[in-house]
Amino acid sequence: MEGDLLRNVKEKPVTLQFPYERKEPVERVRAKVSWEIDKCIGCRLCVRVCPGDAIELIGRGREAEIRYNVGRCIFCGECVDVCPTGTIYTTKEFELVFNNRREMIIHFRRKKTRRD
Amino acid sequence: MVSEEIWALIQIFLFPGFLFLFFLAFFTEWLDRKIVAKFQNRYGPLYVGPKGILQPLADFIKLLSKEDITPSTVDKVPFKIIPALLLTLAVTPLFCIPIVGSSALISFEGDLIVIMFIMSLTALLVFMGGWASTNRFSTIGSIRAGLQMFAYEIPMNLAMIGPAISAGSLSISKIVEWQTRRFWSLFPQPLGFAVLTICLMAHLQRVPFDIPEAESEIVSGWIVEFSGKKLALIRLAKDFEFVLAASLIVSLFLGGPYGSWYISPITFLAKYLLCVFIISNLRAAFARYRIDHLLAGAWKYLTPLALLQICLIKIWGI
Amino acid sequence: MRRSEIRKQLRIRARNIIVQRDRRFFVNIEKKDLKRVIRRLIRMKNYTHLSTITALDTGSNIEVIYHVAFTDALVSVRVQTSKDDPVLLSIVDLIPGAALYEREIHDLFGVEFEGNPDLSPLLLPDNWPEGVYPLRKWWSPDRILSKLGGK
Amino acid sequence: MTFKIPFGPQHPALEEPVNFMFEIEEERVVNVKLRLGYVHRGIEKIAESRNYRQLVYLSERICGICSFAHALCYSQAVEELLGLEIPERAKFIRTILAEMERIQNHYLWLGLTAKEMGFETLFMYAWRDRERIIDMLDMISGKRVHYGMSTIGGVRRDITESMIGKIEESLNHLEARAEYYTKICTEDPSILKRTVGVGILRPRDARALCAVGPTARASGIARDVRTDEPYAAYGEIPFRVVTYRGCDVASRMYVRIDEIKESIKIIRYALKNMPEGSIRVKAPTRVPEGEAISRVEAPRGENIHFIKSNGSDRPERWKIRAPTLANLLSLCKMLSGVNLADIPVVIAGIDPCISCAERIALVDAETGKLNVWDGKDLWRYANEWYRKRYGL
Repeated sequence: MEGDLLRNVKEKPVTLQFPYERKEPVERVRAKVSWEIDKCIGCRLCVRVCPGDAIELIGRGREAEIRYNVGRCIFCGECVDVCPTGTIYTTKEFELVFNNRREMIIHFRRKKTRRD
Repeated sequence: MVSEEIWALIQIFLFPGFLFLFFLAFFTEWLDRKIVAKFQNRYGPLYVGPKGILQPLADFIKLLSKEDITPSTVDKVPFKIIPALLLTLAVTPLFCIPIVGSSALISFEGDLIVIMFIMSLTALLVFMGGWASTNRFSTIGSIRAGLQMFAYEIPMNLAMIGPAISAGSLSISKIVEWQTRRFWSLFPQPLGFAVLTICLMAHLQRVPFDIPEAESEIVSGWIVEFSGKKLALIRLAKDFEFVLAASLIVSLFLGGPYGSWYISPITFLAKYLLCVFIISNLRAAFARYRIDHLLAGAWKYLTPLALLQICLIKIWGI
Repeated sequence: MRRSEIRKQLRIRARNIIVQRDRRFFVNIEKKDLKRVIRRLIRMKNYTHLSTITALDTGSNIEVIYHVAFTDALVSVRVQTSKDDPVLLSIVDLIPGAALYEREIHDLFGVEFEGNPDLSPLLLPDNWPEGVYPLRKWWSPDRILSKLGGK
Repeated sequence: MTFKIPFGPQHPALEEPVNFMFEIEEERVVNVKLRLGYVHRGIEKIAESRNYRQLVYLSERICGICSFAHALCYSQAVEELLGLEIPERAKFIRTILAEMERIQNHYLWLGLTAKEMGFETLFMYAWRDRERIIDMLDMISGKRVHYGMSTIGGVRRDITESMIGKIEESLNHLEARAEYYTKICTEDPSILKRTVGVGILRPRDARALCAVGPTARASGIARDVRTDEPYAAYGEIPFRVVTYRGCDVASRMYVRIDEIKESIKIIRYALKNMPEGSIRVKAPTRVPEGEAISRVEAPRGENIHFIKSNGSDRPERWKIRAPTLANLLSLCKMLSGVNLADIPVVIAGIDPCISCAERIALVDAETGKLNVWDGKDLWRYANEWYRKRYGL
């Protein structure tokens, strides 16, 4: 044990000084989910398949609005696989800290078209 | 005449006295944590002060500000005074250690015996502290502290007597002077050095022998009920004991502040850091022993070795 | 391990042995010869251990299935007990390893195991009201909560 | 005089709440009484309001460390109910992931046992090496803990050519470290003193108390679901069941370290002969009526899942028995006669995963009218229980 102790004194520490040095996420990481709301057709498939009931769909068809609760989401990626039009994609942002529960609910609204 | 007293006061309170030792204690704790961290591929304290050097001081101040609970079922009087007593008993022997000149602040014939007595007194106080806080874990912790005292007390005292016999005097300053005239008593007495280091590890309750406060078995042993100021004092006392242990090794076996270059605290500090490195290295290299291992090991190996060392001194007539 | 081997060892009619697939056998027996069958099963050649005991609430009565694992198969012995007197013989003397499983089923289903030395609550808190067996179908969460003085 | 020491729900040596009540006479344990029930989450209660595909993610969360073993066990049970045949490549990927999870679990266990023994350095080294295998799992599945790889009908992510090189390289490093730990654990005096002859479980008791996994294999019983009932691709991969005869914590340590080396060989063999092809098959949501039992060799022992389906898309009954529940009796047997200082080491010996053993089978499935007993009710129920009990 002694030899290994001394050998380790030379090596650089393995731990990261977290707030200053960060480990960049892996290429396949599945973190926060987000929508390109324009492509969404309001088919409600993602709402039904989500194990954590994190997705809510308000309104119907084209001008549907998605209310996504990051707190309940378990980042499994089922909604990404099931979405027929590929509107849902996972980002690499996994440091999700919120001050209160209201901030956890993210709204995806379609930009107001010229009519209204 | 007046400057005489002022100079003595400065010596007691400032330089080789309390303030210097206070910061030396914190520096040692920081150094110990850094060395062990380096062995284990991690950083150790980093953020408080440059390279985390003020971390022990920050811990001390934090503990002082924390709430100081005295549980209702606790035996009030000893529970309150033991931390303070432990601190005084940890600091007083340090004044007999020569740091600057060849003679320490207080040096009289027989101060080695006083130090031995005070060190066994601290072990007794640890036992009483654990027993007074009538928590189940601390009772077991205090019993273990008492058992551990039986184990390391005799070999430690025998190992400390070794250099005194060869130097022919019971005062540490004279032992140091003798070593400067002849040679470090480490060379004729390597056994004594090894036994003393191991026993001091047991006295300091460091990892191979931190059985009285083994946190994975009995939460944190006899310190379970202490909190706030009392805990701060106990941890400070532990740091001072670390300083005492390392400086004892330096003055008894490595020739105190004398070195080939010149008399000054620098040589003392250099040897002192060597001892701190050795003790931290031991801490990182072993798992915790059980109380029966320590008792069996001490009586089967340490005491005979210490006795053998004493006989060797007599035979070789050093 | 084949079906005929089990039939010969346990001496019960072939009708009660169902072969689900090559390594799965289901054996239906009555309550009274549970001990006899388990004792025979343990003495068979490549018996390894009792995997677990499952309990099912099938409306009128409670089905208790003993999964006995062998090196080349898993035999599940199925016993029915009615709900009003759910008493079974404990097999702790044959297989000491069954103690925890019986305690758990006693907690959650209320099945009494005669002969089990220690049926104290394993999973439920100490002051769990008598007669509330959360795993029975009738005990929906609302009823459990109301029984506990919740809603 | 005998002490009654609660090794209670909150204790630095226990990562998860379980309560042992020890009777101690002069540092020797005389009697042990076990009490569970502190971390039960009503897995089946939540289960009855989710369909089969969503339950895969619930089965993963039964235990944080052997999560893939539970997911694999559940998926195989449902595939058996559906009579679904999954592609060869998916079987091989499942085997590789199961073995990677075993390596990660055993390194974690080695670190924890070292911490219980007070050997901080070995704890730091073991967990530093564990990072290498977690990086591999992270690379393949995108997640460090609950990989979300196994679903009904196959695997969700593929292992591409570029990954195989990196996996090979970290496997070689891990094998070298495993050799190092074998040398350390057989030579270091302080480890030997704390583990040899501690927590004895004789083969006769292990067989009577139905011990499973490394706990049984350390007492000389070659009991391994991968050979008794080869699932996934274990039929085609030759491997050796590691057994030691020492019956004490030291031999449990050697069993686990040798299993790491064995797992590395399995992964290398599987990576070499992994067939090409699809990795997933479309699975219907409705499961026909029937019963299925599936057994998997989790890192801690034999996992067994029993699913009864009633034709709807929700299980009628889902019974899970994790390896820790099977080993707890043997743990109580080992603990009697041990002295106080060794209790954490012996408890760590069977690698307890209390949250596995706690998956209370609460209520069966009914038509979906029952509301889920979510956090709010549990929280209120817990408060009432404490208020009643301690009369606050």
